[in-house]
Amino acid sequence: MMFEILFFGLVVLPLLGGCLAFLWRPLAVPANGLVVVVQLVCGFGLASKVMAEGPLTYEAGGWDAPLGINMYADGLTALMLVMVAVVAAAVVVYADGAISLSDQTMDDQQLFWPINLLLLASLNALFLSGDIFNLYVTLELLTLSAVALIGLVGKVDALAAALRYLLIAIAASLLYLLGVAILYSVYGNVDWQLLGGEFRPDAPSLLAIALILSGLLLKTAVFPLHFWLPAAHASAPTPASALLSALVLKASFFIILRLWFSVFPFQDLRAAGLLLTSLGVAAILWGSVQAIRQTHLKLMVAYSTVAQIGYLFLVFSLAGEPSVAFDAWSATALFAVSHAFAKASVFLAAGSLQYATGSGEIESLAGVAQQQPVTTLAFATAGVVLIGLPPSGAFIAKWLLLGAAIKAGQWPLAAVILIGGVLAAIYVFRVVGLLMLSDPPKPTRPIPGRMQYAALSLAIMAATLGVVTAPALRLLGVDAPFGRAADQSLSVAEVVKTFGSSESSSKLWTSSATDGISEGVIEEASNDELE
Amino acid sequence: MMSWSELLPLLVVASSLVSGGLIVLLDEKQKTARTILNLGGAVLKVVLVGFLLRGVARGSVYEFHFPLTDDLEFALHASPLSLFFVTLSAGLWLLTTIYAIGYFEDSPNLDRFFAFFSFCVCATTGIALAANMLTFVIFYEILTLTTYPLVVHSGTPAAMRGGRIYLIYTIVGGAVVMLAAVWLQSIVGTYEFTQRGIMADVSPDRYGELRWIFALLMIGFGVKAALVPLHGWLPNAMVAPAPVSALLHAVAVVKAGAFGIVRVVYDVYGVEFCRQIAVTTPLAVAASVTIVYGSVRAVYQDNLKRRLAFSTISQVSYIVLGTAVVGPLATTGGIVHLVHQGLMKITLFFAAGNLARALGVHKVSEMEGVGKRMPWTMAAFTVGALGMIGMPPMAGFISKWYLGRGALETGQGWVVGVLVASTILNAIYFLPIVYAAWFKPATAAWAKQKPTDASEVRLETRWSLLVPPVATGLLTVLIGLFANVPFSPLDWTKFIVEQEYLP
Amino acid sequence: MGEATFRFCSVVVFATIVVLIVGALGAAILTLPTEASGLKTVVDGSLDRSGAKNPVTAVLLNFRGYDTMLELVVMLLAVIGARALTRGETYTPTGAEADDIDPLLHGFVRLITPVMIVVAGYLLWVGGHAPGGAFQAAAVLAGLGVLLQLSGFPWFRHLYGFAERSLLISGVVAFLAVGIGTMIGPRSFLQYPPALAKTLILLIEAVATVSIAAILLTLYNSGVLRFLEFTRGEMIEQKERPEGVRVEKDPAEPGAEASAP
Amino acid sequence: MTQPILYALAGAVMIGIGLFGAMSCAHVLRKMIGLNIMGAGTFLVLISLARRTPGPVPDPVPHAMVLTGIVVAVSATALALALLRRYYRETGRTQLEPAGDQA
Amino acid sequence: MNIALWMLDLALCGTLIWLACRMLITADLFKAIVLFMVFGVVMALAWARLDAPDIALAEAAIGAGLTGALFLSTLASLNKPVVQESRETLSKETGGGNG
Repeated sequence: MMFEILFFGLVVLPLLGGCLAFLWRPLAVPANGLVVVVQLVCGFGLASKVMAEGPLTYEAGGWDAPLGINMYADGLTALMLVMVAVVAAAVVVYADGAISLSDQTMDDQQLFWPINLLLLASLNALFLSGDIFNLYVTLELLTLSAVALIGLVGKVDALAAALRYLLIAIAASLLYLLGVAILYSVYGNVDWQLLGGEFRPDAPSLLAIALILSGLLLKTAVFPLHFWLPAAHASAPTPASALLSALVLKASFFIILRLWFSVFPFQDLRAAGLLLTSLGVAAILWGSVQAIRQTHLKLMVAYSTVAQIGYLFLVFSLAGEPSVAFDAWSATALFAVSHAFAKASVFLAAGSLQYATGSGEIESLAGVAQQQPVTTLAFATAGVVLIGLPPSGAFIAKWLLLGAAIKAGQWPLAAVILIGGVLAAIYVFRVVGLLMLSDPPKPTRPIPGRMQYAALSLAIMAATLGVVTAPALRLLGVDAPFGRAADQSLSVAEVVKTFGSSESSSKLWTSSATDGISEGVIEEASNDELE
Repeated sequence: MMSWSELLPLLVVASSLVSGGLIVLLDEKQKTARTILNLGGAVLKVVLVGFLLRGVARGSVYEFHFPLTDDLEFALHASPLSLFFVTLSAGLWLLTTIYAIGYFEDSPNLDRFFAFFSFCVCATTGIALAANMLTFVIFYEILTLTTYPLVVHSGTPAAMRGGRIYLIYTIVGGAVVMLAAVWLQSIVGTYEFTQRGIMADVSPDRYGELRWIFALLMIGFGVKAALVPLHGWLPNAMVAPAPVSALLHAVAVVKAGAFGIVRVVYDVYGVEFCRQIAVTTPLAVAASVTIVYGSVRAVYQDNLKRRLAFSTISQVSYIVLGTAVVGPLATTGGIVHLVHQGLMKITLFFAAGNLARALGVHKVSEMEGVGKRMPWTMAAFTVGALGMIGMPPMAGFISKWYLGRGALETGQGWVVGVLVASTILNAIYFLPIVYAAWFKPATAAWAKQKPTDASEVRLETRWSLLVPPVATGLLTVLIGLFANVPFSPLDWTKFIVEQEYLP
Repeated sequence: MGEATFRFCSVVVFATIVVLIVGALGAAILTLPTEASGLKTVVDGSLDRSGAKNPVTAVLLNFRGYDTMLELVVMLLAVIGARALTRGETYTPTGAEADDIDPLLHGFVRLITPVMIVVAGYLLWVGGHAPGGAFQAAAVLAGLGVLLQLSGFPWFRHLYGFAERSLLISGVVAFLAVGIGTMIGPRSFLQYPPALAKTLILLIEAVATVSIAAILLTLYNSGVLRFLEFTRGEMIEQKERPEGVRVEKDPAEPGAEASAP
Repeated sequence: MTQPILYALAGAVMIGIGLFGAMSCAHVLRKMIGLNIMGAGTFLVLISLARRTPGPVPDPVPHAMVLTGIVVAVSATALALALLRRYYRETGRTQLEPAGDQA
Repeated sequence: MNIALWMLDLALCGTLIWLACRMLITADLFKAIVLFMVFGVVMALAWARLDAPDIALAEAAIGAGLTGALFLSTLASLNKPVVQESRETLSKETGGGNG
């Protein structure tokens, strides 16, 4: 079956490549290149397959859950895997340039390559995993590789940040594991789909939810648990910063999203959802203000991550309103992808600018635009996406979130969404304005082309993501936890024509439909598409 | 495959996008290539718009739809109103491009400038052709972003400050518009701009919300349209070079705001419905205040461009006023002023730019006797100024005439008072300039030194700087004189207004 | 707010958090049913097809073998990370050490080495049907390695570079190889054919044992650093060469790389 | 109150102690000790709850999980200690400062 | 189940908790680490009491043995004096901290 090949390309090959890259240095760069390409193919392959055939499952070890470990891929998983593949491709190209700038003879920077591959493997494994204990292992794998990447620099602040991050992450993983232990001792299995089937909101289960959430929130660095993030992401080597902000945070958030809506009885947890959302709101405001106050470029970008993560948490109170649940949920996933592209690009551009000017301070960027037009353009474009301006995916996502907030009557959220955008505009254009100053055109170090264009291409992809939202949302609709307004049997264009005016009523219809029904709909829908 | 009727509107928008993209790829030194791309893009756009005009006049429909989500779609549609605006921006862009090429010559960062210049026009045409609010907002925001690099082009701290102020105003304005648009959609569902609005089947108990949304939309668009008290950015944006000012004031930004207001009143709410929920009078008052305030402030400006800026603030509100004074005649006056004000104001800015560039004249007080040194420029300036005052047979007269009649027709005599007042003020801040320029002896510094550039001896300045103002000045007179020939702005406006009012 | 006050407040906060967690945990535990068999029955049901009589081994290497493989990757990552961090702290055996080994210790080591190897082998083999297995065996081997190092056997110290790295990755590679083999099978990843299950498990465990032992030993070694061998010169040289993949200049050291070439 | 429950409660207490140590101790080495205690407590809870089987033989799956967990814990500890050593070598410190961002 | 085993279980749990506390309280890190290794051994007993011999073995070998050894060697290296150059970097660390 085809899933085998995808699993091979997404998990087995990166692991193998990582081992070989560690074993024999000449293999390092080729292995990375190969894996990145294969990842792209497999990522999009999986997406198309899921879109065509609905959710896929795969028994690693050939034993079905609960005994064995199930792999599971639905629309959300596929989208996340595509996100990983694209960002990773750009980062690898950039890293090749970045490493070429520094002394080749030292092996510790060459160690970036194997660690990078293992990180990618753990990301893919995490997104594919259908087993909450396996998720624990992949989370640990992810943490250790992230820490190793930060530590690579050997700079003092990087070491301190990495150490702090590792300590936090270990504690977080243990909290998560404790939650898993309780769930296992209650339900006797660790497959999240089985758990979702039989979940009861009794005392132990609720405690397990609390523990799992607190662990994952620590790793996702949502306010006020973000204190470890800025130093870690800012002091890491630039490619690592990009990977951490763009992908690693999304991994733990993905688990929250998955468990919350597919396992936990979120309709009974309105209060908790409200709490999560208010944390998100606080993160947006606090992170943005901090970002505006920073004087160091990469720290500013890191705080912007703190802020942007906040948007991902608005869904937890919005989804309480069935009529807007799917919009909010899919907008959140879309926002995650858009942020991944944009933030990776911003970090890469920031790293290039730091190298070019030889200083990480924002003031030192005055007038760099003349010497570094491409990098400046990349930074500005990606920054615009962070603000959430069109035609980026973030814009559509914000539009959907805003609509959901208004329809759900949650006006404070609507306000925060807009204010966050304005604050982002302030900290982004503070830098862009400096870059475009005409005086004095000071000399900068040349940046290798592949570094410049890796950042730029990511930025452009982020900026034009809005164009492909229709297929992305259709992909997300595959086995989504919520029914979808217009099901896939109609082409979206037709949907706009037919359901367009009366979409609210059609929403109500599907919100009453159970997953089973909507899944059935999807099945036949996909058949229609095949024909 | 896409049919021609789908493709054409897309091409009109994309043409300048493509030329801009290509310019980005150019090297700073490839001057000729850049010039060719600029003019080529501009001319191509004019030609495409020509096709569009002919087609629409023959009654064929041009639409482009691209779904973004289940109930959001990116849609372009060539309605008479949008064509009105498209034609204006396409035509004036061509002239402004010629002017800008001559204006900048060999100054640095021209790739960046002309690229964003093109993107800016792309956004403007997008705004004009947008068929629904989402599309409109998309291009509205893009316009904000693409004009920023133009405003800060010189890169001086002053320019940066102006740019920052501009950005904060417009970003906040954009956010307000977005909020209103989404809110509106949550009430009426997915919709397209349609004549006489889409509010037919909205239950009366939501009228309250609709009023709020209307207010938000007016605030959001009012920022770009520089309605008092949201005008703060416009005088500060004067630091931008003359072609940019021309673009901001006549073609793109301010017009986009005004056009947005027109769109909302006529094609979203419907003018009748607006009167029904009683939102027109407040708008009319706001517009009147802006007209008078802008004129008063203009009187006290010695810096020529700042004076023009405040005059813009007041003049653009004529459009809003015409919209708010419900009635076919007033509407005609308002919409036609979209074009008239554009022509007259761009003439004035071209002239001001020439003065600054050739003689270093920036202040009104330095303009004494300048008419003898630069007769052509000053002739154009004079025409523009007189037009602004509303002196027949200039274009401005037509606008004010229809506005006044419209006001009387609907029994809102106070509007006429506003018009008269502003006309007097216009005369106060324009006529002295004209008089001094022609009839006073030259005293300022420029009078001492002799012209150096060969072209400035033959002509008063190089032709590329001379042709645009003369052309626009000429047009100002012509459309005033021949207001009633077919396809004149007035004629076209009447065509639009008929569809809006007659059952 | 003074340092002391801050410290006190934080301690109070931590204490409350902890008490809450422990209390809730205790309460939850007490509400759990006192009898639950989890997946025991399921495991017993398919134990005979797993190729291992010891249920733990069956779960570890067959039912949830994928987890175990990832776990080996975790160890490998720890080693690579430690390797990256202990840069420059090369573990150079000096001839002197090799000489001044305490003869008694020397003899003891000679005596104990074969015994420990045998023990390790036994643990590995017995894992199939009784308590024991790769990890335990590997731990014993690693202990032996530590012992050998302490007793300064020069020949052991020379195990570096390619050979060592291949030892480190061998466990993961063995897992992957078997997995790929079964995929070509064509079966699912790490889905052993029942007939071969026992053999494959033993094979993986054998390789894993050596690999894990090497990993544990390296982890231990990355701890035993000779700081005093770290001369001034090396330190200066350390500071000056560009570090890691970083492309930016350390903001805290002004002027060092600021000037462009 | 059965034997497994007793051990589970002990595990809960150990988790608390370890977490408290990890949060309140300044010296990184002691933080790590705390985290290891916390881990041991977690494993103890898992295993003791797995002992609630009727027969003499406990549920093997948690045992496998805990074996995995132990190895993961060792790996993480090793990496953390390596970081600590390098950090100490660069700064001569054994604590994470400033107190503003406590780990 | 008979009382003696109960006593044993209670004793084991008590010892574990006591050791855990001592580890975090004792001023002397070396002592703390030794206690940690003892703790590992006691844990092994507890595992045995819970019919988890595999884990008992692993804990004794890895948990107590290796982790303890790692702690000890780290402590040893932390007690070694740092070369002068790197002491100067002490000021650096605050520089990179988050604002």
